[in-house]
Amino acid sequence: MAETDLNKTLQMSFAEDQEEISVADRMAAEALIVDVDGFEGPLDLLLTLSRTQKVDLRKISVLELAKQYLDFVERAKRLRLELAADYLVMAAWLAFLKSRLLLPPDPTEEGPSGEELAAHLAFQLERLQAMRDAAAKLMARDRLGRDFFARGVPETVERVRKVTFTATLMDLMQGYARLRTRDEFRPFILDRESVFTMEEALERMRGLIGYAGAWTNILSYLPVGWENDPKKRRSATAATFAASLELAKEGKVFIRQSETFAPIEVRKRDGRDE
Amino acid sequence: MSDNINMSEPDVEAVRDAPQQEESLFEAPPIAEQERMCEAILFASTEPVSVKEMNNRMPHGCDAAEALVHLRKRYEGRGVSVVKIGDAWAMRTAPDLGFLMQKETVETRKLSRAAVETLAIIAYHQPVTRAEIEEIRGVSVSRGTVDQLLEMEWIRFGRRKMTPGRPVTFVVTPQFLDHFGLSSPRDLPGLKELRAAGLLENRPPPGTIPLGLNSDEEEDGMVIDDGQPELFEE
Amino acid sequence: MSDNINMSEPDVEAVRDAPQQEESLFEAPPIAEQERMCEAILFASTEPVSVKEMNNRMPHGCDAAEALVHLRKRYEGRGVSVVKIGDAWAMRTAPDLGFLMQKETVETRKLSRAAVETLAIIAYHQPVTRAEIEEIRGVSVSRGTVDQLLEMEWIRFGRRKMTPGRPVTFVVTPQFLDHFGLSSPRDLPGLKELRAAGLLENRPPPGTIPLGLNSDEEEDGMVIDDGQPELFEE
Repeated sequence: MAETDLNKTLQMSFAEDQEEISVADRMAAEALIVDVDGFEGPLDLLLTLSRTQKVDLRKISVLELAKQYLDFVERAKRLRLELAADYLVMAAWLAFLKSRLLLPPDPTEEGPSGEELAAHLAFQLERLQAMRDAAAKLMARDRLGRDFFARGVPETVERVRKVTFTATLMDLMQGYARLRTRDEFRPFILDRESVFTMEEALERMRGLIGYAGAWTNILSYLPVGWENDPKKRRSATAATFAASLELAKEGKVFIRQSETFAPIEVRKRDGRDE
Repeated sequence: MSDNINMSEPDVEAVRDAPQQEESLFEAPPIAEQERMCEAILFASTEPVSVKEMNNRMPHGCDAAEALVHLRKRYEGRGVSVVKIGDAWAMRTAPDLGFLMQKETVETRKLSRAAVETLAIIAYHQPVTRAEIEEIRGVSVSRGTVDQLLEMEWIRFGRRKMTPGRPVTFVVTPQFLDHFGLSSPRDLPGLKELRAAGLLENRPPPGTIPLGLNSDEEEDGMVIDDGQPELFEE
Repeated sequence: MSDNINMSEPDVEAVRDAPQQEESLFEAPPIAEQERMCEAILFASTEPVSVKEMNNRMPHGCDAAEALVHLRKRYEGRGVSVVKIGDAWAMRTAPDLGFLMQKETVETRKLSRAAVETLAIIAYHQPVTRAEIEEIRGVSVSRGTVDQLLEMEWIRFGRRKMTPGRPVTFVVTPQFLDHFGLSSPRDLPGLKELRAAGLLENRPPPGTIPLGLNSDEEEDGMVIDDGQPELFEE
């Protein structure tokens, strides 16, 4: 709202000042009559002002442009308008630029020359204009849903899940061993506490690891009968893990885990690792 | 892309607004063009379109019915066909290509314990009959388990046993050996090695009563508690 | 209609129909058949489909990329065309027939001038940071503008720039290309001329110029808090 007022006032003040000048100039000034969008900042204003020069943006007179801008801001200020900081910053900078362009270069002065600064401003204006033209071209293209269309009745693609099963040699051996021992052993619960020591785990792993040429979940090394009871399983898992670390330390195995809570896998170190 | 004949709206309007003009001035587009129009309409429509509606949408003088005959012919044998649904027309993918509307995702799962054990028995004892497998496992072998292994091509039927009933036997396949990195079934570690490896370490002292512990692995609960000596000793 | 070669069970069919046997068993279907398949897949989808996905869905040994070349040619000048969008392909009605489709037209939200310009800058300068967009437009980019473009899925975050603060960049999406009928960002209108004129260069200002509002790029690139409201809200 405040912005719109500002615009309107700017236009009015500008239009008033143009009263006494020629029709051609008035026409040019009308380029400044802003549409509802208003100016989008100092650069936008500069670009609009530059159009009154009716030349290629590359050949624009930055000096003239700076003068126009400063006049504009001056008029706005005369109306005791609270001009946005951006516009004032730009005004100050353009005033500085103007002085640099007008005065002979001071060799003791540091920084870029007035010409360099002016060239860059011209470049910025040209670039902004180019982007606006490009945007217009883009929006004028044939567009999906307006000029060309996609299939009206898409067919759903059914997701078919195919499950393949796999097993490792270790699974096979353990499965067989389980069968061959089953009839003969008693549940551990009867003659053992629910504690599986690391020494036991280590001894067991040492015997088994020779067969772990492929990555194998350490849980598959749990002793028979320790997999189901949560207490025993915990103890056996911890011991087996500790034993795996020990074996890794000895350089006999590699351990890996793809992410937090993912299965921990081991495989023996063998010829391919040497 | 847009170098086709431009049929932008003003023309249409003109035709619509001036129905009594000289015919030559607003001649209907050539039939090939009408065919293109029908094609685009059918493609983009969310539901089948009647000839009447097509004619309404197309420039004055068009004959959608005729254009459709050409269009339908053009799509004969293609991956898409022009079909009539009641009074209306639509385009559909060719029925024989329905299988393309599926996206397959492959998921790898661990073989069930029952399947692993069955497989192990076949590997260690081949050729082995179903009855023998059941005897070793102590539970009946479900048909699903055997079928699964057959389907995976890890086992196949061997020759029949020369015993009463001439039962079929199962043996492992080259694919099985390949998967497990074995050059022959004899490469499977023997019981002695299994024991040395600690897999059979938990032998209780002889004479204790076996408790069977197999409650967790029966797939169909048919316990054959045979208590018989094992058939296949090393 | 369904007198086409049935491809739903290639193996079975091949065995049944072809005494040439083994070899043909897993051979890829003829290219004409592959073309039909690509046609059906593209036809059935509103979204562009990547060559990779087509190959995944088609029988083993198919070469969708090759089949698509044939298919595209076949649809040249038709009411529907086969278009390439980035790495993917789609079927779209010919743009000159848009007038037939008033019924299907979807009202797109009107974009503000700021949004249109921001979109163009991202398209032509991508990957581009927020600071660079602001430098070009001379005003700060409002969060709403970027959010709107992100929500429309016309832009997305690109990788961070290897400059101090590692600001995020914006790039356009395949949806953007699809919407504007572009095969790749290289096809943007006037891109070559703009590049030749040096207008797509990131030319650093000599000394300090207050045009870019020198708003420091925030770590996540989304928040600019330079304490300055936009001067002229659209």
